[in-house]
Amino acid sequence: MSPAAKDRLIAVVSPVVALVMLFGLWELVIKVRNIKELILPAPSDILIQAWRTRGTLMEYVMFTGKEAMVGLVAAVCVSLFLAMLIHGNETLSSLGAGLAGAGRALPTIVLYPVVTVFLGTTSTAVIVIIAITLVPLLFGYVLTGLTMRSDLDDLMHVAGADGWQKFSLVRVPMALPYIVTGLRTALPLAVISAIVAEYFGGSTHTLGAFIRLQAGQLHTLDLWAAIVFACLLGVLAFVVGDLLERAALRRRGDSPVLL
Amino acid sequence: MADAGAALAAPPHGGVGSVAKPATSGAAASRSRRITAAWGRALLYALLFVLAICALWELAKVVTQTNDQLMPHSWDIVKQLGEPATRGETWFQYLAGNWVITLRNALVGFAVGSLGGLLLGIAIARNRLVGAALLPITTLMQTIPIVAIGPALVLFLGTGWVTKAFIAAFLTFFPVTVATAKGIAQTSSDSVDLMRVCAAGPLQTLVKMQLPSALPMIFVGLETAAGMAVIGAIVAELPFGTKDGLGATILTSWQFYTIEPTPLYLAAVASCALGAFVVFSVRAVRTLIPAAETQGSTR
Amino acid sequence: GSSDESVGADGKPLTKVRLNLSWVDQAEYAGWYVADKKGYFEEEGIDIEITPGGPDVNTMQILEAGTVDIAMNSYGAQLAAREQGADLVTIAPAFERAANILVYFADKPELADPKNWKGKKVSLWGGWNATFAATLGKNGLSLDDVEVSNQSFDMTNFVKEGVDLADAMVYNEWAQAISGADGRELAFYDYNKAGTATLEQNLVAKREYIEKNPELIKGFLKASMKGWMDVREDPDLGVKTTLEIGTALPEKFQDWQVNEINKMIWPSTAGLFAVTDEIWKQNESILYENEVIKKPVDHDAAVDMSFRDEVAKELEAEGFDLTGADFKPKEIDPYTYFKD
Amino acid sequence: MSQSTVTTPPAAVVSPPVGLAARGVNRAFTVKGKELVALQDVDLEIAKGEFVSIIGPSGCGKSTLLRIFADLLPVTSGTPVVDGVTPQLAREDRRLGVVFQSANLMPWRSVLRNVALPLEVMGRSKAGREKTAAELLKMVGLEGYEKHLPRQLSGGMQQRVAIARALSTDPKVLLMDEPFGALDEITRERLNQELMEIWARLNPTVLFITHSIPEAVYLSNRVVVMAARPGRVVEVVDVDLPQPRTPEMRDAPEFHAIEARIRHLLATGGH
Amino acid sequence: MSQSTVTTPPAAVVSPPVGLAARGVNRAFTVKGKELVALQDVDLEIAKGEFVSIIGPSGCGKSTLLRIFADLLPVTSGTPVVDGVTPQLAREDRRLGVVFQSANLMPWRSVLRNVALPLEVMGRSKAGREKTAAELLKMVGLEGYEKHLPRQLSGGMQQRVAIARALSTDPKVLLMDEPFGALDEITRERLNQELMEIWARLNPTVLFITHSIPEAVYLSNRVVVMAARPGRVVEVVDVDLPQPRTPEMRDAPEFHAIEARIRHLLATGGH
Ligand SMILES: Nc1ncnc2c1ncn2[C@@H]1O[C@H](COP(=O)(O)OP(=O)(O)OP(=O)(O)O)[C@@H](O)[C@H]1O
Ligand SMILES: Nc1ncnc2c1ncn2[C@@H]1O[C@H](COP(=O)(O)OP(=O)(O)OP(=O)(O)O)[C@@H](O)[C@H]1O
Ligand SMILES: Cc1ncc(C[n+]2csc(CCO)c2C)c(N)n1
Ligand SMILES: [Mg+2]
Ligand SMILES: [Mg+2]
Repeated sequence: MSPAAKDRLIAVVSPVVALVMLFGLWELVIKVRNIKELILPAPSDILIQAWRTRGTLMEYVMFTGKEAMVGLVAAVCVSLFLAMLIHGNETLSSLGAGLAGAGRALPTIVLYPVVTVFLGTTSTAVIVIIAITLVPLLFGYVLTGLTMRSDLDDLMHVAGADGWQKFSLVRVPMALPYIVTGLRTALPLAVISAIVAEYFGGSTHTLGAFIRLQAGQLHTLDLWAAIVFACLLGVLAFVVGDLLERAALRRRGDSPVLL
Repeated sequence: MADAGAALAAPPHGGVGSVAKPATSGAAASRSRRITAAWGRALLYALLFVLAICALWELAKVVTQTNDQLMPHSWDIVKQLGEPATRGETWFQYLAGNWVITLRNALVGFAVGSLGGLLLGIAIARNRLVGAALLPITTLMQTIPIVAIGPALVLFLGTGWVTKAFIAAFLTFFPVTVATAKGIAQTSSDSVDLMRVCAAGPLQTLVKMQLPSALPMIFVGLETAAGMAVIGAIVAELPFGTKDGLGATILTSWQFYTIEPTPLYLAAVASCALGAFVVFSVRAVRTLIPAAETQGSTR
Repeated sequence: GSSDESVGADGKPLTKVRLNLSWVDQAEYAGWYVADKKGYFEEEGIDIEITPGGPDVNTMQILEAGTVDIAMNSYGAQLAAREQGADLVTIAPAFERAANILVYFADKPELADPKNWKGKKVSLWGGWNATFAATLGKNGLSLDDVEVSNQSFDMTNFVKEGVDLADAMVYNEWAQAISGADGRELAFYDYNKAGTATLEQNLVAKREYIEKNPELIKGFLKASMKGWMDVREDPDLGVKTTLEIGTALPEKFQDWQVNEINKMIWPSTAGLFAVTDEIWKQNESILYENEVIKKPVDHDAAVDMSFRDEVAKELEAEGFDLTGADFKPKEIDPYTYFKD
Repeated sequence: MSQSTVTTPPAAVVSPPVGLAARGVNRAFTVKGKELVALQDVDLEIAKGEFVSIIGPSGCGKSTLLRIFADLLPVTSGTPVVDGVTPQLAREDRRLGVVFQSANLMPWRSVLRNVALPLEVMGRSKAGREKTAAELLKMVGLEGYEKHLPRQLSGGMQQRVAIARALSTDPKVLLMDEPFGALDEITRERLNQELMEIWARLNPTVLFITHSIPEAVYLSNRVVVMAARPGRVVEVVDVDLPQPRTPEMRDAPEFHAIEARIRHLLATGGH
Repeated sequence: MSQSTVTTPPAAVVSPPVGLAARGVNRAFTVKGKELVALQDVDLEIAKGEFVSIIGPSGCGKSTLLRIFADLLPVTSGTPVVDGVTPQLAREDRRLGVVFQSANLMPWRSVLRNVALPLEVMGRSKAGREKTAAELLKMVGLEGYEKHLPRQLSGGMQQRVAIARALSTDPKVLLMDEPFGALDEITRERLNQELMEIWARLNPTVLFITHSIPEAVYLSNRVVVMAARPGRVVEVVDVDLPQPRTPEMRDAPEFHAIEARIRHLLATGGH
């Protein structure tokens, strides 16, 4: 076997083996220690239940996914707008970068009660929370990207380009890897934020609310089945983000920005 | 997710006018100056941030014509700090006490999670098989909505501070793991070759070269993790039954919001201050470690 | 396990007993705080540890996991847990009366009749409530006919008319809603009057624990009952002790709440920590007939009042008044009391 | 402005044909409160069509001077002249082309579209600019690579693209900052040769910064030797070798003599 | 192993004193399924104490050869010899020093502690290794900079530190991969001079990779000219200039003759 093929095999087989081992261990502990379903169900039962209720759960996944997407899009728009507004000014940019850094340190989920005060425990509140969580992150990436300097700026200057040409022909394409990396980072975060926010209130036709409902009713199997779907949604977000980044960067042979 | 982007203060390609620093003789003096500057900047940002939020708040209040019950004036929220809480202490003292408790939970979780992340990160970076097996799983773990398995955690760890610290650790773990693995993997191959030519063993290469080289990256991860640890500690206090901590303060003041709205805002602000404090502390620690401050090795 | 031992003030060894409340710390639990403060638990050889509950603390699950020894919850929740295979036993109902109501704005009088709830928005804690489900069932509706949402921790959403009906306790959220309603008049649907109310604050323990520690159970009940009788005699002590717990509770609110809680208990028809057989039967049929639980209740397996009855006898012998027949609550109007 | 153009001929017409000139140019930077003199009293006259190289130690202000000519940096005092006018006018009139050490191509654009960039900025039609770009690519020997992405090209080829791009607006003045600094010796000499041919054909004024003495000597009519701290011109060395240059000249004693002279100036800073 | 040492003298003793040798060395890489011959049948003998440079176009396998000698890369076939033994033995016995194009200093360590790194790895005591490091820093002309951090030094100074570090274990063989490639001409010539002096003093076997023809000629006893695709040795040029070399020699006709010869070999690939 060629080394490359061997690498690919390892990349696929080893996580599968590790996962199977993990679930096997879990199953074993449940069986050996005779742990009641009320406390922690066995993975096999969870998977069966997840499959059985996939119809309803998929409905919730769609709804939660939609909330996450709307929140993300809102955050992207706000971030782009703000960054575009200030990227030309050095003082404002460094101030903005500092604030974005500080903003990322804030546990935005604690603003949930405050947001519900204004918007009620609605889907909108969930979306706003997601957006508040993501804006500092995305804004930071976009701003960093837009304020990147290179010889290309000088080149454009010498070529007599105007402000808009410099922005659209150099700034935006230069910022693209940062924007894409920001998106990649924000995607799974949007999903997690959505579920957490839903959990504390909001429409019941969502994963977070369903999880809470099942917990309240002691339906542990349904609870864990919903968690499985929540993880699937998270993984989906992760994979989509990863593919997006790869696709965007492959086009130009760049490597991802690590921030 | 090395979303770890909190390192925005230092764009990777050195932003505007990256000119090599001229040689300074007093390294110690410049370092202490740098640290003071860093803290000064942090405080300035915090102040600006708070002022900006207050201004926006008042503006929104005027524009939407919202009453004082829903949207108390920012100065009334500040005034609440001096009002007595239930045991005779002021709200400031009451918040401070709970702030410290949540800080402790967050720090314990942060410490445990960081250590775990560091070890796993090393394992992943140094062993291809381990990396291939564990990286996807840690990624998967990260997608678990921790609030959802919270109730199950309570069953094993109780409703005490251990659960809170555990959740903080769980959220800390992932960014540190990824940052460590990436940091080590990114050590310049020349540096690793150098160690090999010196006939250094794997452990020496790790300790003397790879880990210090990875430190800037690790600190990016630690900064993200610090924020996550605080989020974890607070969120863990929200639904799992606890008397103390900012999460409990949020819950009680939330419950009585329609009667007295200001405490909820105070609790939220205190939580944000805690997040900022922990993250900036990590940044401060970074400025104390030469290897963490310098990116990569010299050209 | 209950083997944790410590030593009391007088050198007597104490055994740790962990009690999980059904909600966050507030005057609702004044009796236990007072009993702890006055040393009644210590007298019984108990080192009590009281942990609060909350909207997402599932006390029955925690109890089954062995994280606590005694937990509070509604009868419906206990029976649901029993159906899941957990052998949990009620050792006493703490409050004789039920306090759960559904609030709505008085200018929507049609909401007084459950038949008109079809298509309305209702918010419930945890998105589910056995009593509510039973009430729907009784009126020929099901959960699918109403739009249920999770009720968060405050009443703002209701006040802003995000929903038509909202879960409330008469001793808590009812006043919150009034405060937030900005002078608009409120009304509530009373499960008691509708005949679908069920017991809300039962003290529950694992059978295994009860069988191993009968003395602890008795000691716990005795101290608790003494605490509640103190609160009846001296409501201000209840308020003061609750505030000392240290949560950020508005004093006036706790003052009102203690009075309302006393009304849940006193005067006591069957004596403190007990209800009549009729109430038990009524509860069990409401829950079963409205399909909140699937099988008829085996009362003797779910409830064991023997400890309480023994303790009651002892207390009466010591001259304690377990009925509070002449209890007179204060008259406090929540519409005006919190305004200043 | 427009009035003076009508009544008297512009300055550029009365003075001798100036390709590039620095007259008493000074430039200082303030770094952390301290004044750093990057250029001190630089006087330089380069005739139209001349090829002049600058050589000097790192930090002597070579790039600073070039950036002043490119209107990327203002002077502290003195007068820079580009193609008879101010750098700003020259730039706005698109009489300038620049090439930097890194090819600085847009990695997301094809080679052709990279070369066409300045024309795109000028607003030239798509068809027109692509035709010009294709011709330029042919000139730098990259016919057939139009659709390639920059990363599919070697370093030397990328630098050729950068040169083609700089030439696209048919500039009167070409400013090159160590364009071949990152290439290996052989590629470098080959590109030197090509640059010579392009210069002979289009005859722009060229200011060429390099660290390589043979390269400077081989390419230039004159070599400006600079020294650092403060950045200044030490001497301008004439290269009296026949045009066009041929590779054999590199082995000629005259060549070595000029090399030696420059090496000496560099080592001593003119003292 | 130890037994054979006792009964028969090791191979290195019977053969002539070999500093570095490649005997029929081949090295191929598989890149995207395709075989890429980086080194083909390389035969090379370098005596102990000799200074040999390698020059050749980018990608001709210079670094690959050096990495094989440094035991950083195995051969596909053939025998590399380092100081009379296998690369692995030589490395484990700490007879090797390497310098790369980037100084590769640890930015968080002082200059002194950077130089002392290999000794620290060896387990030498702190006092002992810092004494050696200080002496080496003096030798490379960096006395007084012991406590500085790398970033406070210029590029040339950083490269001096890297050389001091490579010398710290008193290696028999010094492998240098374009150590001065990133420096400007003047700094480079100064460092060439210093390297000459160090070599004269310590007399290690040196394999020096460069892209600069004058540098290769100036420094070496012999210059190995390589060609690419497949990577191979074209010719080994003897540099018959007296030792020690002096800066004036750069202007001597003999020097230029050798330069011209190498330039020719590079341009034609030996044909
Ligand atoms: N924007 C700037 N701000 C501050 N100092 C600067 C700036 N640009 C250049 N300098 C300083 O001016 C001096 C000259 O710099 P310049 O880049 O012109 O040198 P150079 O001759 O091009 O060097 P090299 O050969 O390394 O490219 C240096 O000391 C440099 O640090
Ligand atoms: N690890 C590797 N994997 C695949 N190919 C490699 C590897 N290392 C080197 N090569 C290839 O081997 C050939 C020789 O590379 P090498 O680095 O030795 O060249 P070089 O002569 O040092 O070039 P340069 O002057 O640019 O440093 C090149 O084609 C290179 O792409
Ligand atoms: C103020 C207050 N709110 C909620 C509960 C929790 N709780 C316990 S029993 C019950 C009735 C529904 O089954 C509810 C909601 C509480 N104890 N006190
Ligand atoms: Mg320069
Ligand atoms: Mg190489």
